[in-house]
Amino acid sequence: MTGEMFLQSLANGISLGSLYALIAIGYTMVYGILRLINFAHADLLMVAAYVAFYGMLVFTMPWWLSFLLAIVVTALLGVTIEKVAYRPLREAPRISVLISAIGVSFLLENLGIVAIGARPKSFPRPEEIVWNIKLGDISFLSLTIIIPLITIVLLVAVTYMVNKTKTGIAMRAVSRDFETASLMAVDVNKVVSTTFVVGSGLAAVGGIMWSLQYPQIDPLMGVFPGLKCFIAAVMGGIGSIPGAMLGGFVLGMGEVFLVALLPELSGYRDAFAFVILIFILLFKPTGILGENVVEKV
Amino acid sequence: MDRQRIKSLLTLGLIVLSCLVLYLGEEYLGKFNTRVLNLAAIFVILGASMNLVLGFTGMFSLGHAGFMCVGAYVSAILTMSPESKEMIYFMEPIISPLDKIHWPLFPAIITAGLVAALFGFLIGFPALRLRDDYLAIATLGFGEIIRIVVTNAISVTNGSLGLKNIPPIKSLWVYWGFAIATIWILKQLINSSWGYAFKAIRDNEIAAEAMGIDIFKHKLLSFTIGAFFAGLAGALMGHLITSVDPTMFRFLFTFQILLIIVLGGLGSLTGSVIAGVLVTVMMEALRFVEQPMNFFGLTIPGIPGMRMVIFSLLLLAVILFYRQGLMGTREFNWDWVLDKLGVGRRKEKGVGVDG
Amino acid sequence: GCGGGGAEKQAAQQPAADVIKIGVFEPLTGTNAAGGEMTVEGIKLANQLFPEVNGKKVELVIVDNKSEKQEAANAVERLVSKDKVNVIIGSYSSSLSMAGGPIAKEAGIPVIGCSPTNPAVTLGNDYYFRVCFIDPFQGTVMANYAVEKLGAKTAAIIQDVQQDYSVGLSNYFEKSFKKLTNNDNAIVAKVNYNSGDKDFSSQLTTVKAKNPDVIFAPGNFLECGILVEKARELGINAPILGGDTWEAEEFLSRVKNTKDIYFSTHFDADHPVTEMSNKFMEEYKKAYPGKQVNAFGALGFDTYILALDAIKRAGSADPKAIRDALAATKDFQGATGIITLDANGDATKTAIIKKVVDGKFAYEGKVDPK
Amino acid sequence: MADARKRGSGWMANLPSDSILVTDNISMQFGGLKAVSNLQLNIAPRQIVGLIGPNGAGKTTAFNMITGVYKPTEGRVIFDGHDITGRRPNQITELGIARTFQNIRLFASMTVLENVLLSKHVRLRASLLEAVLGLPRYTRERRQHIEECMALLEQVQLADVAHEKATALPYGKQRRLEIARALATQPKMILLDEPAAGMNPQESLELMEFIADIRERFGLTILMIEHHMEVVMGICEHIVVLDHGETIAKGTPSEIQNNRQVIEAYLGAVDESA
Amino acid sequence: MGRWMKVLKIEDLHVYYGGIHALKGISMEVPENKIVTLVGANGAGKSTTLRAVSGLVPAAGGRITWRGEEITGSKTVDIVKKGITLVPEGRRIFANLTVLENLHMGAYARTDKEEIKKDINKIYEMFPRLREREWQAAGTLSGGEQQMLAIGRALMSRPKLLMMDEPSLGLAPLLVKEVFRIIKEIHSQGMTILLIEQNARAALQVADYGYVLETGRIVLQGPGQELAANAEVQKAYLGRS
Ligand SMILES: Nc1ncnc2c1ncn2[C@@H]1O[C@H](COP(=O)(O)OP(=O)(O)OP(=O)(O)O)[C@@H](O)[C@H]1O
Ligand SMILES: Nc1ncnc2c1ncn2[C@@H]1O[C@H](COP(=O)(O)OP(=O)(O)OP(=O)(O)O)[C@@H](O)[C@H]1O
Ligand SMILES: [Mg+2]
Ligand SMILES: [Mg+2]
Repeated sequence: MTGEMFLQSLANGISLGSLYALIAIGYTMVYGILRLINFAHADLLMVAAYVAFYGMLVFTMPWWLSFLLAIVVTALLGVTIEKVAYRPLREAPRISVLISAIGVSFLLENLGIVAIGARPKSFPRPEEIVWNIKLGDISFLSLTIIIPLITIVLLVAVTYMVNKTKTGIAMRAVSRDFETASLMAVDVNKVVSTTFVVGSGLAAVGGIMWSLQYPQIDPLMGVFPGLKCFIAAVMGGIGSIPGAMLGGFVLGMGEVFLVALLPELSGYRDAFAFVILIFILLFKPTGILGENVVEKV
Repeated sequence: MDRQRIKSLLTLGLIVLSCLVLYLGEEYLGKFNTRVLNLAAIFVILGASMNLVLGFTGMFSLGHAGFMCVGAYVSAILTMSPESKEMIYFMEPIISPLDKIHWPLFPAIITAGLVAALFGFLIGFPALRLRDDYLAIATLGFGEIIRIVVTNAISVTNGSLGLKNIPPIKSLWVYWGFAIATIWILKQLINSSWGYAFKAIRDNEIAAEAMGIDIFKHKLLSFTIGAFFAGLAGALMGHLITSVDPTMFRFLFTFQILLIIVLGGLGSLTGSVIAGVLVTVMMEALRFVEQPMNFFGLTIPGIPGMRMVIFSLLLLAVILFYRQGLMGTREFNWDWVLDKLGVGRRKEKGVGVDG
Repeated sequence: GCGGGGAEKQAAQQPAADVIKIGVFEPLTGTNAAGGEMTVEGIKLANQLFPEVNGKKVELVIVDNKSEKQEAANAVERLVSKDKVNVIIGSYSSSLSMAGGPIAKEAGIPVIGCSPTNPAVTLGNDYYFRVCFIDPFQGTVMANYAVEKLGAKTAAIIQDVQQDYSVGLSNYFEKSFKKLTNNDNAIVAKVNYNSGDKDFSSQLTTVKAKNPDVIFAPGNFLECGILVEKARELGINAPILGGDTWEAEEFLSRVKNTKDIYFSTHFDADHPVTEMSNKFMEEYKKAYPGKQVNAFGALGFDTYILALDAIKRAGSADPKAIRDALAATKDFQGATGIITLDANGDATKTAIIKKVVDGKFAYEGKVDPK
Repeated sequence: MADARKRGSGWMANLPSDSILVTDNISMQFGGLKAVSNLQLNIAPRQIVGLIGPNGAGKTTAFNMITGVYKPTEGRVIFDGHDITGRRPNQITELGIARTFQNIRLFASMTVLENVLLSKHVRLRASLLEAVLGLPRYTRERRQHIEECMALLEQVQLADVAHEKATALPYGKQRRLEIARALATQPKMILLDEPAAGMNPQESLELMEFIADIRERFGLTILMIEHHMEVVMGICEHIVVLDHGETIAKGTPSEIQNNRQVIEAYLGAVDESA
Repeated sequence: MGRWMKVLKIEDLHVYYGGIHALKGISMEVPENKIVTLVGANGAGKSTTLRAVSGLVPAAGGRITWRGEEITGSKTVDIVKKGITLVPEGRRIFANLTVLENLHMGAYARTDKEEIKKDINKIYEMFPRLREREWQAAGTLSGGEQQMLAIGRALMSRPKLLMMDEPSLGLAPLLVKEVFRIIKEIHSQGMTILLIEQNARAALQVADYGYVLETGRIVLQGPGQELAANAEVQKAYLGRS
């Protein structure tokens, strides 16, 4: 591998990895609080992308305004989903909630197909934020720098919120025991809603960044990043926010370098994601930074 | 007449009745309905076997589609005629000795199950050390890995081109025969000492281990049996559709099975049977919403995708209002029927020894 | 049962003599929904233009196969045994077509495929026909073009391993290219991706390092649009070649500022192969304003008019007669070219090579079948 | 218990051989915390031994090391002549140590009888195939196990609720069921973790009688953790006191009650209610 | 008990768990600044009564009033904010939070940062073991340590009525005494306490008033000392015949 190819791959890896990380943080956050694999998270990416798309093209809003609108709409949708589909199932077995999440996911995807059609649309790239950067023989999009920056800023913000603020501590308390949390005068519904606002907002940012990076959007566009980022979140230890970040980078870098080093194996790229995941889990059964919750006997 | 006797007679009656229904179905149902029912039988097998792993043993495993994939390919490759293989593998010829093998259907289907079970065993070995969501994602991963390997191993599986001309099976007898046998075996298993061990592991792993149960061995057993029946169902699916390719066995397929067992009730075989049939039939029955409709001369054009929208809404409604699924953990049994009918009973609640 | 009895009776009661039913099974939901949607647009357009044959009304029965094989099989079974259609059209994705094929064959109902290019679809099934050319032909055409017109000595292949279409095309391209260049090492790189992938940077980085004269990247317009765009971003300037699936608005919007993009396709508006090409173009723009004409729509259109033509030629709505008429199709004037169906039921027709120029698809040349 | 007869060679030779359970200086380290250090227990067959100490002293941790839930970071556990250090809990159970849990762990979906019956699973000789096919050997064995378990439930006075859901029982009965379930594994020794927790004094008294009774009836060795002094002092023949993982005293109940260190760390000044 | 101001009043309270009729018409009163205890066998409905007051289980019938204001059907959060705090059965500490964070959760409704700090220090003085474990995840504490934390956490809300469900469960004798000492101490600082204890003898000793529950009904009530001397009570709950 030449040095130039290595650098190019590095740039590729950073841009993919930080995107994975960004979306994985949202997953992990909701999981951390509700112990719920929020399948609808993937579809929130799609909703955000479409809102931003229509904002820019149909309502000819400036890009930043439609991005903002997308984040708000997605956050509201996320809260609504929680209210309608997850809240009534708080006492139910976890798997029922999971099925409910899958149901919401199916619903959003198929509503998308019915309402806007399955044909993909081309997502506009505002020139102010997306341009090509060339450094010698290496070339990459400005997004390769912007996305990691956004990811890190959000990571720090979310980590601070969860660990240092009162709401954050309440979130973690609620994650284990709704009833006792309510005995501490915590309004559980409000805390859960806040979690979904933040988680869905993160999904929206992820969806927009994803659409800028891969500017083609369709109703099923969330499925693929949804799975990959979930893998990333698990790899890092689901529930752990720095873990999600780490998982995203490991996965993104890993995928890029696998193909770069062993092009014959490029067809196995998705399998590879699972192979490293399984490999990591065998040594750390709760992911790289996952808390090792041993049940005290 | 004592109750045991009545129950045996009723069971016998039910068997005769099912045979009669199958016979009549075969004669009068028509091809389309038969096909849907055959598909339902496959989903019943899938649901029941996944329920064993997930509902009864409490292992959150999502690798079912992968095991189906193994089963479907094994049975297809074993039963396709050598001429067909030569024709289908036009990019890279199939490797020897698979090119000459030409087995009859029945042993091939069983072998498919066994090979899938072997995969289950090999995958379970490392994976079952994990728990909950971690187990789920790892098994899902193994399932996907199987599928991706099948996609890339062109000289064995023909890759993404898939296989066709798989010998067809059309008869209700075969599919429902396998389904009924599966249910019977799983019911026997679940009511046996082993079944209780599975449930104990689900309820409280630490206590089960303290009662002398080898957790790992039992989990592996349950997982392997689940894989066996998934393989069987995969093989049957191949013979129903007569062509297979890797895209059939995406992980989304596993979610469809998951949906069936949760709808039916985790930990209820009866529930899996009911939901398996219901979901399959409903998917077809719901098609009318995509056809153009005529309301008093007002024609509403068919909206593609509407069926899935309604399906998702129904699914959500069931989960939100019947959170335990249709059956909860209850099972169909004659005692219940007899109680309803007011036939007197002695106090003889059966445990383990099946009545 | 599933309440089928009633519906079946209804179907039987209908005055079958007055209408001819054409069944359509296409993926309208699930992973292949986009392709199915475009195809159905073409079919519906043709039905609006030609609503009658032999003095009878033609009724379309469109069913969704959800991009799943078992659903596709159910869908075809439903069309033949419940809706009692006279002829079937479908389906996008060879895999789905193969799930339906045997059922139609057994019921004796002919099927015409729009875009399933896998040779196995029609192999051994004398009731399956198609209006598209098959992978071997297209792959060979593009290899010829690369060597003869572009003067390529080396090539790289980027294929979607999950797509039979992509794998098949690549395979035939590779064979022809090696033969034409007389060099067993002419393919300097062959890398894979999976349907749904959106990140191709690592594959392209690998290809770039090998510096091939051309890149052959058959696959869905969805992935390929991003792939081509990314390639140019990475500074890969070699010509990139693809197949007929590229003729889509979405693809064009991605690559419109790039040069040296070539692909084989079925027709071109400026060089109409047939009268029908023009008509299709005009009508399509009228019916679907704002949408760009695409190959799938055109192929869907052609399957319908070919079906009608066969019914006319057969002089009856009897499926067997239609099948025989289809098998005898010769020099049929479709929107996508002049179609002759060979012994396998596959179309032999002229391929057109197009190129992206100034943000538009432009005619580059044509290749006649040998 | 210091009577060390030579048996074989190596380190095991130095251990007292009339003990059924020996923990040879076991320690357990959790990160920076040494929860148990150098615990030496030598328990003679049919003895009732109490393990007491302040909360967090490491009692439950000691149980967990003996029953294989944790592997001691140092030391060995010898049971009935077998070195069981680091074996899986189920293997240890098969060798004859059964236990109950500080926080009750019943099988929630099962009835009382099924809970007990489960302990017989490992004793089953019939194969899985025989069970699925319902062949005679399996049904015979199974029937026999049911009879044994019913007899056991009879003895622990739970027969009348045999077909109730285990978790629907009142607390006291659930505790007794946990003991019955442990007994069904046919143990030589049983470890009870706070069996009287959550019982009122009257119920504790009944429990004491029950424990003394099962010792006689099944010839058991009993090691128990308990904070109710009336129970501990009432039935234990020997008591070991832990504090901060260290063994601070060993002896008979009266010795322990008067041990200054124990009073300071655990009992508090003379308690009129004890 | 007429001369005291009754802060908590329960009248004819009924509670169902699905089909199980757990409380069958309970009426009782808790006067200000007093310790009231509930005694009864396992499953009598003691915990259910406290849970109903906290709004964790809905009352199917009857009224609960707090300082003359009806709180039946109010949300738990609002009840807690009024100053009624429950130390739940089985400790229920937040296993994934540190000891310190658990204490902060107790003060969730409070905003007086300085006072909170002081209160935390007070708790640490009461239970020095907690200070040692300040940064440990609460889930790995021993049973007794968790109980201390649960009591400490409840005190952090500065409740007006503290309801404790078996606070001495699983504690070492020294700590049991300690708990009762603390109960007396916080009582002497003016807190009203409603206490459930299996250790009926100790409970009745500290209590001003007691109620005896049997299968969802109150069968006996009276001043603590009086009940402790009652022969029936002695036979059934105190282990003396
Ligand atoms: N898995 C673990 N990880 C970390 N620390 C642990 C773990 N298990 C126990 N500990 C610690 O070890 C010490 C001893 O705990 P243990 O449960 O053995 O106490 P105990 O003597 O049973 O107390 P109690 O009477 O309160 O039940 C405690 O300080 C506890 O916090
Ligand atoms: N969540 C529940 N679901 C069903 N029944 C319940 C539930 N909680 C309690 N019960 C039942 O309600 C009755 C009263 O229970 P409660 O917990 O109030 O008793 P208690 O007096 O606190 O007993 P203990 O001393 O065991 O704590 C019991 O019969 C119990 O089985
Ligand atoms: Mg303990
Ligand atoms: Mg209670």
